Amino acid sequence: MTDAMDKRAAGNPPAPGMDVELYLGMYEQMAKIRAFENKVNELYTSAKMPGLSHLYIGEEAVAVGVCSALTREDYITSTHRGHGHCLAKGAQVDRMFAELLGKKAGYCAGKGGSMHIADPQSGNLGANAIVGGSAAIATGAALAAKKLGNGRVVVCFFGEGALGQGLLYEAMNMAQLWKLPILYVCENNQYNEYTHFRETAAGELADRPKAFGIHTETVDGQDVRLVYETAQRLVERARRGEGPAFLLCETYRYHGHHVGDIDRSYYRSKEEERYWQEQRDPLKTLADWLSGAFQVHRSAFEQIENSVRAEVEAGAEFAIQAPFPDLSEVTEHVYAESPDA
Amino acid sequence: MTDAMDKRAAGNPPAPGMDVELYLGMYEQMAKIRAFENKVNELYTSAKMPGLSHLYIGEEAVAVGVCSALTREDYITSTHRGHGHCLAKGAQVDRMFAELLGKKAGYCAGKGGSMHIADPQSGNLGANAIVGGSAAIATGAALAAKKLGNGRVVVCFFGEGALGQGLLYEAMNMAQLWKLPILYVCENNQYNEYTHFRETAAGELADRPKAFGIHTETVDGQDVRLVYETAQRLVERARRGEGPAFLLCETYRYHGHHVGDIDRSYYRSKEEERYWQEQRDPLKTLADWLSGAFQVHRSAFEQIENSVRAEVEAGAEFAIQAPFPDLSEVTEHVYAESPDA
Amino acid sequence: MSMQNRPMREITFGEAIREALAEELRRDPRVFIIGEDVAEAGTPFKVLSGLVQEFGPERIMDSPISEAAITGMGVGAAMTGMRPVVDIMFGDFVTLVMDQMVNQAAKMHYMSGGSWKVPMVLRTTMGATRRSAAQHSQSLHALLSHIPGLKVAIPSTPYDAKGLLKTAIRDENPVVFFEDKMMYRNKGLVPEGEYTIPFGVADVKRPGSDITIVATSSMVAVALGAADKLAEIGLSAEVIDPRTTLPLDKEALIQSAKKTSRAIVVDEGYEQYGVTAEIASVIADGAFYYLDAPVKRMGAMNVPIPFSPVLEDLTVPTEQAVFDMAKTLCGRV
Amino acid sequence: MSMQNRPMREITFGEAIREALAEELRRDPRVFIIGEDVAEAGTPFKVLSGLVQEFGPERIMDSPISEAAITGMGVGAAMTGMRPVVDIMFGDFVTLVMDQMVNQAAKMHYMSGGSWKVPMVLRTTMGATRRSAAQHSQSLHALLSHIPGLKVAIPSTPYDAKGLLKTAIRDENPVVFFEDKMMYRNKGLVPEGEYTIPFGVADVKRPGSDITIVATSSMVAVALGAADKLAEIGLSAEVIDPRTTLPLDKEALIQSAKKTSRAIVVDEGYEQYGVTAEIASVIADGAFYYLDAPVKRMGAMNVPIPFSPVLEDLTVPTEQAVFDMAKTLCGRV
Ligand SMILES: Cc1ncc(C[n+]2csc(CCOP(=O)(O)OP(=O)(O)O)c2C)c(N)n1
Ligand SMILES: Cc1ncc(C[n+]2csc(CCOP(=O)(O)OP(=O)(O)O)c2C)c(N)n1
Ligand SMILES: [Mg+2]
Ligand SMILES: [Mg+2]
Repeated sequence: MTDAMDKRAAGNPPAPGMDVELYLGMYEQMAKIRAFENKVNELYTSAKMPGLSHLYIGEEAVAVGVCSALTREDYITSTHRGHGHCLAKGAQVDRMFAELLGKKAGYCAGKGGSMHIADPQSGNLGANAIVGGSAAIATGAALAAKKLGNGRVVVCFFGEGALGQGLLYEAMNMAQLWKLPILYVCENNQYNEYTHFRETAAGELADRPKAFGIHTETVDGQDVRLVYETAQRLVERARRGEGPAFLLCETYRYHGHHVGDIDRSYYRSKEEERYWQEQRDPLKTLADWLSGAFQVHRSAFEQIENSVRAEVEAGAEFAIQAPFPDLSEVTEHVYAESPDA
Repeated sequence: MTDAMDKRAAGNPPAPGMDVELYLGMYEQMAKIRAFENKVNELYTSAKMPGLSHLYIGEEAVAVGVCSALTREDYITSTHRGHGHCLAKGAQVDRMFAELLGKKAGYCAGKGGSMHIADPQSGNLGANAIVGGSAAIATGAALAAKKLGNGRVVVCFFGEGALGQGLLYEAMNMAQLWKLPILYVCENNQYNEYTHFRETAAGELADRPKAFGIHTETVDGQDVRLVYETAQRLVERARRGEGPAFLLCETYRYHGHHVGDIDRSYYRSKEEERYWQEQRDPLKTLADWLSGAFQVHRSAFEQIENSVRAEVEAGAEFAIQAPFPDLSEVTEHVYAESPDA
Repeated sequence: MSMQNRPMREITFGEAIREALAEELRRDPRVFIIGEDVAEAGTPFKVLSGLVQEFGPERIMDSPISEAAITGMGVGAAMTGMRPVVDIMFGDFVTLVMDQMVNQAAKMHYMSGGSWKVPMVLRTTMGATRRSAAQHSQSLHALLSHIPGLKVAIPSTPYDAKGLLKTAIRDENPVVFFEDKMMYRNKGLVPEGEYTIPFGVADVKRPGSDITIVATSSMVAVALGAADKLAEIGLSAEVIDPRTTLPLDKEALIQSAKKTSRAIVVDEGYEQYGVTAEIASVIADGAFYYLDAPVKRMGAMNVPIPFSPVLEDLTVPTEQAVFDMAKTLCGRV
Repeated sequence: MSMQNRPMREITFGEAIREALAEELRRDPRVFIIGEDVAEAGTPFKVLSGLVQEFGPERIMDSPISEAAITGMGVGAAMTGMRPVVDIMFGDFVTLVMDQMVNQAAKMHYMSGGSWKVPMVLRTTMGATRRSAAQHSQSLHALLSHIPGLKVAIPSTPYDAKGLLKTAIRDENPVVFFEDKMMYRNKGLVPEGEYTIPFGVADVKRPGSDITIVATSSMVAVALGAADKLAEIGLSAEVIDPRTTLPLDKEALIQSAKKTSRAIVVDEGYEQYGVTAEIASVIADGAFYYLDAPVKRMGAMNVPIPFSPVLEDLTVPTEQAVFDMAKTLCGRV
């Protein structure tokens, strides 16, 4: 944390003007993710959503800060806690909801659900329900980008729990060996499900990528400006062919591991939750800064919030009304069509 | 290397007397391994041995130095290049040969062969033909030792190629997390099969275990005294409950990746081979030291060499004469007998 | 094993699992559990709730998210004096432990010529219709059943679950134990106190004479439901559950088919190259001269399991589908 | 695909593989190979020798010993515009890549509702009797054939190997390609120039009328040898090779069995829950009313593969054993 805070203090304040717009845009995106996730929770508790979802609330600054440093052509891979990544990379709220409700209009035609949102249009290679499961996929996309020389960068999002998966180390080794344009973004939200990461990870997390010689930085994941500035530097570095980097973001999920995880007292305290929610909220932090540095009025934030809420409500309504896939679709898309041999 | 050499220079010379015996014993073991492997090569080239073998010649100081720091009750896991580990941990030459020839008298009743020698009597949990495949098995044995409080230490031998396997990182994390009594011994013989390790490993090898906070040391693996002294320190540390350690040994295999790998010019030079064989030979290095420090006469080494050669010849002869397993044994030992339910 | 006089209680499948584990943990100090969120959380399915309170964190060990390594550590610990029970949360994750199970655990005893043994249990789950999508819904027991050196149990009732799990823990070999996560709350009669169930012994869940329905795990209830319906139209179905796919009680399955002269095999794994293939071909061979109709297979549809409830429900054999198939096989239109 | 007029050459199975790869590497700049020791070393089997000289190390990439990651990187590269051919040295190591193949590659297209495709090939080996023991001798194609979303090819001749591999590389889906390492030096006629072989089309390797022998990979030669012997005693065996286990040409196998009314299925994977089970049950069902004898299965023995040559040779079906089985099925004593 201190590390990250030092960096924040040292960071040059962005030039005004352009940055107000930029950061108001990030505020909007974070607000949209939060509104989206609140609606997901509501759909779940009112039994309108099948299955479970892992809410991203509290971690918005990571997805938004990182994805703001990417072009639409750049790629991401996401996780079981992936709604924020997908939205920040450019997914639409309505088709997201449709997917969560298993509707034909969803990003995966209803076949993927919450944990598998994927979208070629916005460069989303897909969320993954296997912890760490996309580490190599993302690295392979970076290999392809390098081979094709198309200048694209790949971001691989994962929780700190994925540091338990050997695959990640195998992939990072090759990324560094071959200087692939990839940014590994570790969202350390402190918990692997119901277990604190200190109980599952020996040593310091940031030392893991360093073992492969990968350039590594740690930031306060609750400060979208810091996340953005750092990610941008690392993404541009990768784009210039200087190889992979690892961005460790300290963050927190406000809700349970999934929507059904209500009683959390056996693994974390209310005080801890309150601390992060009250002292470290990414929306509040950004709003405070915008208000202070640029005299942005509170009403501007309210307006944004109202607008994203309306978008979310409309999106959810669309999804609720949307039809389920036709039953015949169950056997479609097992295989892609191939040329005749 | 310099690192390792510094250490050697700094090491206190052992008290005379006891150590002459100790080191003459190590010389004998190294000589035995070398004689054994030369015989294996001969058996292969004369078509008396089925399949292939991966010779340990050149790396003798690692197995002997490390295993000399262990009790018979301590455990090891070994690799495809495992003859040296097995012999150093106390396996008999005759039953080793019998196994290599697929005979009933072999350590695995002929069912395992060169890559699967295992022996409960000498604490050998088994060689493994999956690169890195025993990383977790060894760590699990260390977990059991800790749970049972039996004071045993486990040594997990592997080549530097195993650093490509994610399993090793998963296992090292838990070893450190739970302070398990295990020593990871990485034999960096410079090559993964036919590829130099610098082409397959990013960063510095020794940083890999350090990423988990594991105590790590690098030694000249051609100097059995250094290997032994370091291993002993690390083994005793583990035995005291101070947790795992990682010992990186710089070494070299004189022969091919396996007995059939004769033309090596496309991946390494004759000069390099000659350098290691002539300047860094572990037997010669030890003999020189013993001659210098204790005036051990050359004839003593010759005597040892003659005696191990005789043992090897007799063991090979025993194996050649030994019967194959009965055909009915093919279906035996698929399952261990279990109590009636 | 005379259970008859024992007081019986109704407990859930999940409770039966927990009882088996608790009893074995008490009985044998070598037994321990390792897995993700097994201790305080008691697993996401809450099946292990309370165990850490009784046995402490040394015996109910929370691990990192490292399926391959905890499995391999199970192998090593089993070889050196412990009886590990490794918990793999979702059966879909057995893909991560295949090397440790297939190339290590399964072969250790044989490769060492009988020198080393691997008495460990890998507990995991199976079963679809939980709206968990393609990576959290599979029933991958066929993958493990293919491998000599492993044993595979796949219980269908609380009674069987408890007895088979105790047997698994006492077995000297690596056993993979598949629990259908949709059955954890199903209730069934379980006697008080100690009992075990031998591996490789099929159980007739309902005797019958017109057709044999071989069913595993959750499909046993489906088969029993179908049998009820068949009874209504005057057809007597025998429902038989192999309980372990490896070893497989071929004789019992063949005998049943010989008696009824017709057979259907129902299993929740993918149909292609799955458990239904083995069992159907064993019966088709062994009862060849007695069969009046081809042996029919009903497995999960050969598609990745879709999220959308309307699609997911199509992928698993249903009572109605089994009923229809049985009726057709018995020549009713 | 009229091959008749093409000049034919005798080349080895290994050369056929190399030709297919070289041609596809030339034809399509998106194709690249990644694996351990594939470049200068040309793999331990020397099958890729010379490719790096023509195509350079960017397209023939030596990797660390990281089977899981190179497979997953294949998935990611395939999704984003490349056509990776991932080399897994020994088929036994597919255990290490199961998650990437089963949970990722196989499901990507379906889970994404058809948005993403994974046109990659995983080449690997199979086959025993090389004295390589339990972890380097298995034929694990059944594990992959179980998984919807994958395709699995298992060629038996140089001709098929070349044509199927070219089809695999051009396929838009993940294909697992199993090469019997004992066949690399076997020779066969291969036409000059371009051809492909469609997936899911079985090939009659020898027509016959008394009994059908379905055989895969190395077992085709075994079956043909048995057929020669059977001819000597006046029995005409039809040998048919499915060539791909997934998709499986069920119709051709059933038709052959209907014609001959007897069938044996021979495959080098473990017999239990293996490829023989699927094929036998497909035939027993589809040809039920035509069969004069039960469909018999001959797979590898259900034991970890032993090192000792005298034992190892027992584990694989032989010409003599197939001959004996066929003779018995045909009622000859
Ligand atoms: C390989 C694998 N093991 C276990 C799980 C079950 N699981 C789902 S999320 C999770 C915890 C993940 O923690 P982390 O990576 O920190 O992500 P977070 O949920 O905190 O965002 C676990 C264990 C899984 N999905 N995949
Ligand atoms: C998982 C796995 N991948 C590949 C192989 C094939 N292989 C056998 S030895 C070897 C190289 C091992 O190199 P290293 O670990 O450095 O050991 P060394 O042979 O140098 O002693 C490889 C790739 C294997 N046995 N297991
Ligand atoms: Mg987390
Ligand atoms: Mg090496």
